[in-house]
Amino acid sequence: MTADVATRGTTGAPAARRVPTWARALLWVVLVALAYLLPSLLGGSDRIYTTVVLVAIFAIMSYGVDVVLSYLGEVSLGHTLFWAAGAYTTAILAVRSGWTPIPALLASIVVTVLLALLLGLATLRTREFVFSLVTYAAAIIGLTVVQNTQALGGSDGVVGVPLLELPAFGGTYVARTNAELWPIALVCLVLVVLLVARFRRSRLGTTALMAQMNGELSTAMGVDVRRTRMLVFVLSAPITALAGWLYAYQRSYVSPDLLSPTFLLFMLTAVILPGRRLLLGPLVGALLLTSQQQLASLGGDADKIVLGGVLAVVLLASPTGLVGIWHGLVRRVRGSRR
Amino acid sequence: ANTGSAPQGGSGGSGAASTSGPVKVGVIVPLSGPAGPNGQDVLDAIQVQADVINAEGGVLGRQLQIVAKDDQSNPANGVSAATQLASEGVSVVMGGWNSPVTLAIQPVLVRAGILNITTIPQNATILGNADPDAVRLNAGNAVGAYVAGQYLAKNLGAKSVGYLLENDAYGKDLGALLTAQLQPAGVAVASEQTFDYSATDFRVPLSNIQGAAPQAVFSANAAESSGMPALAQQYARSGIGAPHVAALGTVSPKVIDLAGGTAVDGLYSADIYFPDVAPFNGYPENQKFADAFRQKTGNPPDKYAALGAQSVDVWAAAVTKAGTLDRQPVADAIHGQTFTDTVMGDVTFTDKGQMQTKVYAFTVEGGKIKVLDEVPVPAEVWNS
Amino acid sequence: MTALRVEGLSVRYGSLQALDDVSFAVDGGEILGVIGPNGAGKSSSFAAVTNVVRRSGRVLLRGADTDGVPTQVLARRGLRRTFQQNSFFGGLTVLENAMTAFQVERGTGLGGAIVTPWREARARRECRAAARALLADFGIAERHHDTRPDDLPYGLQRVLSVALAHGPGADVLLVDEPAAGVGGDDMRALADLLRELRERGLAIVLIEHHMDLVMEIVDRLLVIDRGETIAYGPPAEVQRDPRVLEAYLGRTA
Amino acid sequence: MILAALVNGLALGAGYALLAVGWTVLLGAARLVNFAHGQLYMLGAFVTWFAISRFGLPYGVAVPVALVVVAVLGVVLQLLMTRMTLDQNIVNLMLVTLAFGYLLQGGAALLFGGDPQTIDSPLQQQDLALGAARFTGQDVLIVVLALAFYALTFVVLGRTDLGRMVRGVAEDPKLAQLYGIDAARVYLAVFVFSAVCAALAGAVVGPRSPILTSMGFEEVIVTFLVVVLAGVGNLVGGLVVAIGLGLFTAFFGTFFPPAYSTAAAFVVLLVVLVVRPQGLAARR
Amino acid sequence: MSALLDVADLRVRYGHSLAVDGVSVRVGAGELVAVAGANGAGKSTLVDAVAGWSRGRPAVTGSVRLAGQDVGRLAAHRRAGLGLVLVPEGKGVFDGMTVQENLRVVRPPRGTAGRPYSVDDVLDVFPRLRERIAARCSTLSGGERQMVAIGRALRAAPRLLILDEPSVGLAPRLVVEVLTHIRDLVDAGLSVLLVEQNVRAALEVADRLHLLDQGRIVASGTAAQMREDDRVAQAYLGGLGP
Ligand SMILES: Nc1ncnc2c1ncn2[C@@H]1O[C@H](COP(=O)(O)OP(=O)(O)OP(=O)(O)O)[C@@H](O)[C@H]1O
Ligand SMILES: Nc1ncnc2c1ncn2[C@@H]1O[C@H](COP(=O)(O)OP(=O)(O)OP(=O)(O)O)[C@@H](O)[C@H]1O
Ligand SMILES: CC(C)C[C@H](N)C(=O)O
Ligand SMILES: [Mg+2]
Ligand SMILES: [Mg+2]
Repeated sequence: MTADVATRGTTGAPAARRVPTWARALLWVVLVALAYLLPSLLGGSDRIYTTVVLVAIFAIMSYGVDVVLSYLGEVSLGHTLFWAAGAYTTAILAVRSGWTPIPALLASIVVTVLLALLLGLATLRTREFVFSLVTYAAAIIGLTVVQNTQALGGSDGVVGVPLLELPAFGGTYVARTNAELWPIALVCLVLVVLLVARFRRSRLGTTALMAQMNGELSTAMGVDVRRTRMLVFVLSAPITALAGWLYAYQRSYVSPDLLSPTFLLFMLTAVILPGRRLLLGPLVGALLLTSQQQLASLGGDADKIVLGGVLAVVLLASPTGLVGIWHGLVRRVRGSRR
Repeated sequence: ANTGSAPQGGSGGSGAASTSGPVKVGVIVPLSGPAGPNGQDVLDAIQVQADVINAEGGVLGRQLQIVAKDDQSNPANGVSAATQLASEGVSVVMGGWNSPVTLAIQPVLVRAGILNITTIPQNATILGNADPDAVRLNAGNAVGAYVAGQYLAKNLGAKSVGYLLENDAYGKDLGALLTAQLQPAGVAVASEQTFDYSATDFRVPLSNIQGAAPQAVFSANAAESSGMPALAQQYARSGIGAPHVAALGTVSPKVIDLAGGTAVDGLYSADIYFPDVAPFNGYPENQKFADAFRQKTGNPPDKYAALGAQSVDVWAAAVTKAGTLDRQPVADAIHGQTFTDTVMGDVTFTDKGQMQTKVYAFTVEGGKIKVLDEVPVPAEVWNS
Repeated sequence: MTALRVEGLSVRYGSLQALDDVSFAVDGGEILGVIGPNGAGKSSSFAAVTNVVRRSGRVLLRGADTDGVPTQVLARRGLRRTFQQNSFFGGLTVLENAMTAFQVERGTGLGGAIVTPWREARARRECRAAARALLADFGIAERHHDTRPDDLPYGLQRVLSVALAHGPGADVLLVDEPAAGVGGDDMRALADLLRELRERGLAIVLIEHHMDLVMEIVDRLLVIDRGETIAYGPPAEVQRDPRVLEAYLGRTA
Repeated sequence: MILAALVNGLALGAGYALLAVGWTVLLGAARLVNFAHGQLYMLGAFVTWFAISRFGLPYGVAVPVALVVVAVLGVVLQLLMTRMTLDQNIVNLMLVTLAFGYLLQGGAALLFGGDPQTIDSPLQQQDLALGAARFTGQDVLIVVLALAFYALTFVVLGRTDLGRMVRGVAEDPKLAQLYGIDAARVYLAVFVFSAVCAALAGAVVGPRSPILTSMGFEEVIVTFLVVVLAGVGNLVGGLVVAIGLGLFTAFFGTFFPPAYSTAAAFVVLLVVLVVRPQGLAARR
Repeated sequence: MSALLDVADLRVRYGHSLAVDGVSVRVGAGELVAVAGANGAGKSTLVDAVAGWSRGRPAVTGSVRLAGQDVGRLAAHRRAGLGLVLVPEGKGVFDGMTVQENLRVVRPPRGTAGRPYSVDDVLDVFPRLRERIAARCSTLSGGERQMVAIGRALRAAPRLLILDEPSVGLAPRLVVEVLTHIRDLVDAGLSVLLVEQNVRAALEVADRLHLLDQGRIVASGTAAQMREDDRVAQAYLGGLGP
């Protein structure tokens, strides 16, 4: 059995059976290939493609908070800031200065890392709800500033983001439709999942967990708690920013609504709903939520009820989210077999 | 300049309009939020007029089917609404309330090759920028600014004016244009206060205006079911004596009622349509529409309702003339053309796609609109 | 040279002088016992030595002055401690707890984990092996590896705490009342464990109220009362010291 | 004009204070978070409006009705969360209440419609003047109520065992039971109290200007500011900061674009946090 | 005589593991009954169940009667209200409060036999606390906390006082003092159920002692008998190892 500190822990998942590494790798490849073909298997309508692209984008967005929420154990209400920063940097550079996507992405990452450093410093010594409040405060400041700064498009936002064009063997690959955007989004998603997967197994991943569970002891065991918290926070920011970068191109338009509670609650729910500290958790969460909103939407207000309702019900039913419920059921079944 | 847009249509462009069955007409208006009820009026009017046309056999022998989306006055929602309408294969998108929303959806519709008829939003850059084929019915901010400028400088002879502006592409744009009018006339802007579209408490900006003690106050607030009435009322009770001039088309009868009728007596504004005032009450099309509208909603149509109906009218006429639903020909059939006996009588569009109308100043008296006289607006203002 | 030498250690919390000019030294292969009434300042001395609280006086780790060196750095240099209350990572299984002790040092950095996954995998295997060894060493049986520390019998919880502190290997180990709440066989096991560690050349400072345990295993004994040293020497002598009897053991003992 | 801003700031601040008092107790004393606070405020306003416009109740009756309705709602929410609160699962609490907030907002929108509404209170019609400054009876009511509630809370928490019990439960509900304290009950009481405060704030501040079901997040934010700036759980501080914030908002607008006032206030908060974070989480 | 506390056939299981397996204990008025046993024997689980309290979520069956009244279904705070007061193992005080506040939070339940201790009485029992009276308990030493925990229990004027390893972390001298003091209380009419690892000390003061192993009572008897019992002797009274 594997005692992978990151994947296990409070979720109390049973130990995974040993699977040879090459088999795992193969499995992943197959999964990704399937994911790529999924939309066309589902009929390949514009709706489907829009949905899958959004799933990818929102999943990436959620992985940012996931890193902080699951491994530092802090509820960051400020990640919409990084999400917006990524999108705005991209949109402004692309529209005003005609930057191409890759440089725009790099710029977005630089900007968000700086933001994260600042916010990280401000929250270095805060915990729990004070941490949450301050990160939230930051998001609010971001919102008002963006809304009232004409240089950032004010409350009207930045219109007319060009199409996503990437240099590809010789020519350039232009994503005119969501269908054409899908491969790019998928690649980004896979990369992020890989990053998070590696993070979980890295020293940083472990020390983050230690700091979360028992700061005093971790220090006594040689962990620099503040440094760890800082690093993890800073790592999380560009992940969310990457999503912002994609979104700017997908929606061709950025506005202060990126900083609205809607996205905030979305990313938190995407992480919490399946259960914290699961590698594919945020992806599953984003999949569920986006599919509902895109394919089974009941209209703005009703969707709010669904979003809030689902989160509340699941958490009240099981503090560890859907996995918790799942394990509960499994135990039931086993129990009844006896 | 590359004005790209949201990726549209799946492989095989499923966004294309179908060539048989009913003609889908997309409508994007706020159905909730600070102007929700007003958006609803516009939508009702469009539906009413569509029914009238359908009763007369529809366009190109096909019935009109209205597909409406709520933009909640939020550009983001507007964009996703436009994307959805495109993939649902509408032949035209009309409506709109907030300039920011329209500016946001223009590139999307351009990319999707769908004609966009801007019913209400007034920002000056809506015409002749992102969308070369743009068409607008409501008088734009250029006109609004001109009329207000005339009134403030000439009629009131104010030397200093205070601004209360919606902090978006509507209010800011209008404020800038107005300043351009006033400066030459030697009128100073004593104080400029901005507020969010959703704002309902204006006491802070008002006390700042009071501090600046201007001779007149100009306001631009499009939240006609919450912010604007509140603003009018709070202004009246703020003890700032100076006359309050509200931007063209921000004082519909609804606003006056919500503000408490007589409470806002003395408020000045201007508009381009009054259902039962000459000459409008003389137009047969208007009568037909006004009755149908009263039938459906129980209220007389206001300017916005009229513009909604007018949008359908004009577009239908243009389609018939062009003999096709395609964007380009239909747009060409509107730009620079004249339409006779519409809801608003005979109207002519500028080459840029701006509908020209008469503009009347009015004031509130005894809680009712009292139309003063027409304000002649020079052609170059319409064309700008 | 002495593993840990403490000279004129003093700690005050606001108005309270918790520790006043206390000195002691402990060498590899030696156990120094620290006893004294409740609130005498024993735990505070640990906090002070590991730079958790502001203190005055000199603390020399293998001759090197530790002034201003952060706690976690001291830990990596081999000066490690346990806490008076049981202390471990409640969310992790026993084995995972033990692994953390090694991953802190041998774990692969994020960069490494990304570019050289195989290295990371090897490092992880090594950590797991080391963790198993550690637990075996401290007599925590295989069957407990997958349980949560809180569900362990209390005695084992204490042992686990010590094991975590010892981790990949300490030179100087400060243990705060390991036997608190432990009795019978578990107490005996604990005593053997501490002896075993001493045999391995660790320098151990042991705070304890269980006199029979203390008298049994310590080489020298330091008695603190109200922050001040009242006795320091071989256990037998100290135990006879009237002041110690009065302040700590009480006549009946 | 200074006077106008002063009076206006006072009214604003009193509103904030009323909104914050519940949270101060909730967070500071009971260590409970409630991100749905703003929505309870919204409901306070809308239920009042509903009672007036649908059942033609006079304002004076509609307000108590609203308080009762929200109190009942508060009971339900807290009962749902009891286990979570007893386990002191702060993270989940934050998220669940955030979810509740969303739920309430969506529900309210469906129930009351997306349109703006106005609560007509007789006091709102009474224009009063103090020099150049105009205000209404409503403004006076708000100030009076705010002071009254703070006095009440202060006495209850400070002078009675209840205060100590609340703090005990806050720290360790399980242990509190051994002290003979019914933790669940204490939580319920505190939560309902804060809910009622929020509702009252909504009911009395609502008439000043049109209300929308989408309001609430702004309010929570202001509450954060007050509570955290004042030092979590510091009642007197809460009142002072709240009024201060009101004046800050009122005067800030006279020198800078008013739109930035919230942001500015938060910058202050951030600075405070960097300077002395421990002071914030510290309980008296 | 009908016992003040009568626990019959108590079973407590955590998930699948049975921590207490059918234990029956009686404590008469003015009697001090001690429960001893190795670590993990189930002592804490037992007394926690008697007080209707637990940090985990155990499943409890069996009956608990206080002065004839069945309290088995009552919540912990209700039992406390009836004078069934537990000082739990480990953390037993509110760290966030001062010593004084901790002693003030408790309100002596109405209508109980025992004399409610005033804060001063408690300070007489633990003079050390006098100097620390205004200190936050988070800053107290391990032993000082233990004192506050016991003091707070006395404040509650218990009819039956349950102490789970009160001597943990106390200096030897204090252990003796505390236990003797508890004995005095018993002689004054209080009933006490005492969990103690330190059997030698326990036997000094207890009337009767139960030896618990793996959730079962394996030996019971008067203090005198138990001192003779070789199981007890070899397990606890002998010093350490060879
Ligand atoms: N962080 C702190 N702030 C203020 N006072 C403290 C702090 N930590 C400990 N003290 C006080 O300092 C004194 C010494 O505490 P310490 O924990 O060192 O005692 P100890 O010798 O370990 O006692 P015990 O044997 O009961 O654990 C005590 O009176 C305690 O109340
Ligand atoms: N929360 C829990 N979940 C699961 N098992 C538990 C839990 N608490 C205790 N146990 C188990 O129940 C058994 C009895 O534990 P308990 O603490 O009652 O023993 P004890 O006699 O009090 O030991 P000690 O003297 O060390 O306090 C132990 O095997 C322990 O592992
Ligand atoms: C008068 C308003 C309806 C104008 C519209 N709100 C705009 O943004 O242009
Ligand atoms: Mg200690
Ligand atoms: Mg125990």
